[in-house]
Amino acid sequence: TTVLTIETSVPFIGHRCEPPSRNVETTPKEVLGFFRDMALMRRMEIASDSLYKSKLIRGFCHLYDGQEAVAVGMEAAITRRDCIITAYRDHCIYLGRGGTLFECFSELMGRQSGCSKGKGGSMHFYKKENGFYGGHGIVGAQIPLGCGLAFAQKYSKDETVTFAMYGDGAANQGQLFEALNMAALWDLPAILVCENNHYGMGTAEWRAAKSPAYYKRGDYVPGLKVDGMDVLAVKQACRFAKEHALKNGPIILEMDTYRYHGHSMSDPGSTYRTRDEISGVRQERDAIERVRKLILSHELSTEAELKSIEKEIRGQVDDAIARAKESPMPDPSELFTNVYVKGFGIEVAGADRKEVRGVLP
Amino acid sequence: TTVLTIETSVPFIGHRCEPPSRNVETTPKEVLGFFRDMALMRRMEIASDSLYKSKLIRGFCHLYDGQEAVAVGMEAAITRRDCIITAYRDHCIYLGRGGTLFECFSELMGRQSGCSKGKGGSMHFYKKENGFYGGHGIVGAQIPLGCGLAFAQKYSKDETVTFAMYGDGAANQGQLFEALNMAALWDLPAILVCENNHYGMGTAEWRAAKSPAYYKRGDYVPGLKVDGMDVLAVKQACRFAKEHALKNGPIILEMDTYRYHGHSMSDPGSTYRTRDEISGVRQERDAIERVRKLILSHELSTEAELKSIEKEIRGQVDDAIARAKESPMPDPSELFTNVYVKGFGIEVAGADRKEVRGVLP
Amino acid sequence: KQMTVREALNTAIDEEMSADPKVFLMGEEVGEYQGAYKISKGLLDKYGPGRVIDTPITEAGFAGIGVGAAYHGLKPIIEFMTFNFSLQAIDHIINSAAKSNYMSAGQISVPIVFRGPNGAAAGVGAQHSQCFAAWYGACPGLKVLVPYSSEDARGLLKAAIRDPDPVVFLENELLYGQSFPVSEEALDSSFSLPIGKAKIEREGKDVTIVTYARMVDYSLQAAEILAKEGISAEVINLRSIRPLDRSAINASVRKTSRLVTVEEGFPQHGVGAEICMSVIEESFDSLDAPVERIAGADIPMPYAANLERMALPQIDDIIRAAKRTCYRSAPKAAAA
Amino acid sequence: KQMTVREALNTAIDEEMSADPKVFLMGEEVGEYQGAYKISKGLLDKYGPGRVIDTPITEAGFAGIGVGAAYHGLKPIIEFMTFNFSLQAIDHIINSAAKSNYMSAGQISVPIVFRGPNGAAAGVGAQHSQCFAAWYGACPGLKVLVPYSSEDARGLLKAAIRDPDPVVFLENELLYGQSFPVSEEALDSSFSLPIGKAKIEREGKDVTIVTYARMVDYSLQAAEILAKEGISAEVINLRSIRPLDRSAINASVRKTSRLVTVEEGFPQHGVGAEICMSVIEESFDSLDAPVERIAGADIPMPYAANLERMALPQIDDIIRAAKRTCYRSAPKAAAA
Ligand SMILES: Cc1ncc(C[n+]2csc(CCOP(=O)(O)OP(=O)(O)O)c2C)c(N)n1
Ligand SMILES: Cc1ncc(C[n+]2csc(CCOP(=O)(O)OP(=O)(O)O)c2C)c(N)n1
Ligand SMILES: [Mg+2]
Ligand SMILES: [Mg+2]
Repeated sequence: TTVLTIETSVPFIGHRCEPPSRNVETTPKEVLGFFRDMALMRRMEIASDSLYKSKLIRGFCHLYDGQEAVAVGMEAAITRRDCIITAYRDHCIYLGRGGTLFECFSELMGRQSGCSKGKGGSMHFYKKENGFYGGHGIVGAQIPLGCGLAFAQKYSKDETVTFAMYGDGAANQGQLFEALNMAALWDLPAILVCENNHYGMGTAEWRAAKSPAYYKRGDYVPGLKVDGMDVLAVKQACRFAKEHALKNGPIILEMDTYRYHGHSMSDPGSTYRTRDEISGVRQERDAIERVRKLILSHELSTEAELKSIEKEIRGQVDDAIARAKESPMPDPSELFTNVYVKGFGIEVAGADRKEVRGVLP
Repeated sequence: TTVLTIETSVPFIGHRCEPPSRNVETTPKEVLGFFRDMALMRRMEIASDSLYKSKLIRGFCHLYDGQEAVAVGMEAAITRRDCIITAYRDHCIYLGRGGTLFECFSELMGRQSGCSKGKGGSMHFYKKENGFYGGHGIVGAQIPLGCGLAFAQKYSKDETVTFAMYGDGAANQGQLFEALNMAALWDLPAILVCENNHYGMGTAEWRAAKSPAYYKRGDYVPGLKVDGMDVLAVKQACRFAKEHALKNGPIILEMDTYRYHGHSMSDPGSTYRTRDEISGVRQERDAIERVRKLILSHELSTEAELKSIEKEIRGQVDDAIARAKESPMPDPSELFTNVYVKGFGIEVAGADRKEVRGVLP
Repeated sequence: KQMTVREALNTAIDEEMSADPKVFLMGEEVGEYQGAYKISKGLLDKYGPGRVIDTPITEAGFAGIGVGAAYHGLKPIIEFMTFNFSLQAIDHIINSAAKSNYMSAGQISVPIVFRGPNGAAAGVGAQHSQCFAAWYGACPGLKVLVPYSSEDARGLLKAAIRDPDPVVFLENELLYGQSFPVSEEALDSSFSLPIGKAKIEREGKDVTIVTYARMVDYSLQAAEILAKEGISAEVINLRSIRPLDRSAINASVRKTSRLVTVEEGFPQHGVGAEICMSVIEESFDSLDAPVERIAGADIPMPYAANLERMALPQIDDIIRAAKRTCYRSAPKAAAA
Repeated sequence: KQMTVREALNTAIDEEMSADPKVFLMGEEVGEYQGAYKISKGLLDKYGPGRVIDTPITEAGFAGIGVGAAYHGLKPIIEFMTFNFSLQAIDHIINSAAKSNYMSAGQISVPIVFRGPNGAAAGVGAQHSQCFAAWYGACPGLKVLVPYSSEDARGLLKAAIRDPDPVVFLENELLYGQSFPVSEEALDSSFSLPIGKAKIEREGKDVTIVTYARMVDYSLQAAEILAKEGISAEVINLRSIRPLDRSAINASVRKTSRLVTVEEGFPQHGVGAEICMSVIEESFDSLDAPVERIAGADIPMPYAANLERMALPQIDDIIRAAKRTCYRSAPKAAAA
């Protein structure tokens, strides 16, 4: 097959490491796949927005639209034996790891057919068989957890790595520095991926961090700053990081990215940033549009074909939603399953222990 | 009075700051005071060792001998409106802040006349009226607490600073990085004093830290490496740091020092380091011997006079111990005092609430 | 006059900040964002960034800074976006705040308030739904308050801010938007409620229901229905978990001879268990029926709406338990 | 054969590490220093630094790393130098370990053991003396074990390491050096004890004393003295706080009709309160006297020896409470 060499939007910036080349090798098939994957994620998140507004999704719901290139570029560089762990903004990571739209929407709507059988909700998606370890609601907690996955990989001599993803807000958490120190002491194959979308909830990065150069925040640990809106740059960086991590231990990747939606569904997302800023990013840096332009300028496909892919995607999403809506809520007996792997047949109580009791499996 | 200018043992090393001059101004009176203060601390700790061995002190007991120059040099640069907070190795900091031998030994032996009325114990000395805020048992916790004192000083426009002291082991704690980020964002007058005695319990610094250059660990925050066995260097560094902090916010001082005793009384202190290493430091870097030499070489006093000071100190220590031993244990009624400032007259229970009950004041 | 719990909290903070320059508010999104749940709306504008302080997402750090500031004599109000995140900072609440006055024999008092929403909201899953009333309530040195109504919220928060000791102030997200009538007295800026005193929300003679926070609402609704069936339930709103108003609880049980406890938190070692113990200790002979406990199910909170409902006490559960104490049973179809 | 609790713990870890290469030990000073309390003596030599891992003093970090490793299928034993320091890491124990299997509907199991000394030692003051049995015992998803004797220690720790769920294993520093007889069976490397089952340490018929950890020792001593005075006390060693062996407790109380609970931790929302509640729920009619609770005093732990003694349950307290349940009172001179 044809090999294309594409230059990244901007150069990588290295901290204590020699950055990889700006010229990224790819193929037409890969580029078209990127388009499809990112468009699917975008559509899924937009649809989730509607489902939330029609009250079919409850509680917290954090959408990923704008950041798709990170999830997709990362997958392109690694295998499913490598691990990924992230925070609550996890729908698209799940999809990238091979999750289905149906399981995703089912989970969002709290159905038995959801990827966590409706017990997890928006923030708690997992796909362990493909190396996706969630879906965590406590800001920063996934970073040591990710280093623990990397610890296990090294312990088991797997020659695989873990990508632990976190936001710019999370980047100030003390447990990051604790885990990083140990990862560095023990040469764990851990890649810390800071998705810098420039806001932690309503707080701009510079208001939360004295030094918002997150790729440097490992101090004695190498780092790389990456245009997170350029899927090829992400792929290149992740491949580089994986190699580095297997040889030398941890590295930080700062992905410069942007979320189009508010922080979660309760945040209009427009009080702490201007509409101009948002539309500026959409116009100049959007990850999908970048790939669309690349496809068209290299004549890998036509405008019409891309439109039809997008249409097909809309159909897939609509179909998955329809099926998910039809799916039943979890059976009440699920209330008491999975509290333990091994429940010793012990009785467990509901709100009124004299009425609702289960026996732990 | 005569002003002496003495050169520090080694140059300061700065991180993101221009280090102060090696030439430290002092006076004969100050130098003699240093000798007396450090010798008193040393003697007190040696006596505590004996009291522990004769079971008059219980539980944990962490001695400071070897590190006296840090406590004494720091006091020489600051006032009692500046605040100090430290960990559990706190006896000598307390003494430096104007605490008495009698209250110290009383506390160690759990007597009513102790500085915490016998309720705190070795790790929990305080002297709030002189700006000493303890005495904390949880490694690292005193660092945000110290930044909080600095916060209050700035909030109240006090033009004073806080010295938050911690060990090389504590230097890896996440809460340090959290607090430092906020201190830097808000320009708090906080001076983080890392007493690097090269071991956290039995763990050598390089086994606990990928980067044991603690003065640099603030990354974006300035730091200074100081010979913590040279009381004049400590004084110079603390003066410099105070000025810096009032103008620019936080700074880290790494004090290169050494503890002669084991970590606490249960640690012989000789399994993870060689006896040669210990005696080498004693011979070449001891803080008291350095000052003794300085005094003799500058003829500020005579060998005999210094001996008689030491003898006098021994007397003071023995006397304080004797008086402390005579002091009563806390009155049983103290069991329930100080749980709250304002107890609303509520009843509180002892182990058997039907028998021992107190009314909270 | 009606007032939401949100307004009640907002005005309480506002008035105390205006009364005492040592009071400040610190936490995530409390300033420019006006509070994740808008409790601090308007305060940044009024008091400026020196007293309404947005922090990075570093609970251990800013809770520790708050406690240190309190050591020095300031009166911090530390907001946790929810109390689930207080787990990051719990060492400072327990070891740095609660124990300092005792360890220092009174030298280091810690006039601080830790506040924020506690317990289950709706559909937020296992990591965002835990109730910490029993945990904090176990710790000497802390005071732990659990407001239900707007008057509770105003009166107890004002008391907490003025109190010289560390107070854990547990709010409930689902009550923020709820409106309650407030008296003239409660609107006065001098208003405050006594710490450690429960409130009899409804008098009754057949059974005592002891509860707190949002479950007061459910218990009152249950009492209403019970009344129609001829059972007169007394509903006690604890207001304070620590100190626990044992005398109010026991006085009521000595009157009614029957007790139901209602809480949202996990049952084991919960508030209900302590209330039961306190009644056994002091009024054993008065009890005519076993104490009945209604509590959160003994599982992590599920997301799905039907399971979530089963995991939390419902009005029916309270009614059923109350009837059991009166020896009128109404079994429910076994659900699991 | 006699064995100290220290040896029991050491051999249990040793045998499980040798049986399963996925088991590793991580914590502060567990390796070169041989453990702060020498529990891991010899293990570094035997298993090397890849499986006996010294960490920096960063509990949140290494507990999180341990949980992550367990997600991936390893079986970490995480040592806290004492459980007081688990407060730094408690979010990982609760939110990352206890809830994951449920939130993931069984995908992410967490076979991890958190262990270390818990509760009061001697003379270590308020920040180093807290008992966390009730806190951890409140949390679904965790199993919480509290060994007393060497057999307990061996059998329960081996069970904990083999268990597929997160276990909080609470040891007691003052018991480490204590020797107990151990059976042949308990010395076998296949030995383990069932999780969730209490042990009747001493049979009796007049009063049930339910307790755990070091207080089992005190309770047995109290029972001995009570026996001389004609009161036959049954002593139940809980062994497991979660699951709590409600049936063993209730069966005993139904026999004796009287109950004393003994724990070192703070009373409010404590283990004693839960035991009381569980008996009220299931055996109310069998109770002939109010349940008596002996617990740590409701104050931070004081350092001074005389105050410390008053702050902890003593044998006399247990005897007095047992006698009260038998309506033989022996009041103590009021001390405060
Ligand atoms: C420990 C903790 N504190 C606070 C929160 C509430 N919270 C959830 S997300 C969030 C902002 C995180 O921002 P960032 O890390 O930049 O990630 P992003 O949402 O931008 O992806 C906050 C404050 C939490 N979940 N956990
Ligand atoms: C959070 C926490 N973890 C562990 C301990 C146990 N501990 C007490 S002191 C200490 C070593 C600290 O070393 P360092 O910070 O270098 O201070 P030094 O003792 O050398 O003065 C440890 C591990 C503790 N007190 N707190
Ligand atoms: Mg962000
Ligand atoms: Mg040290």
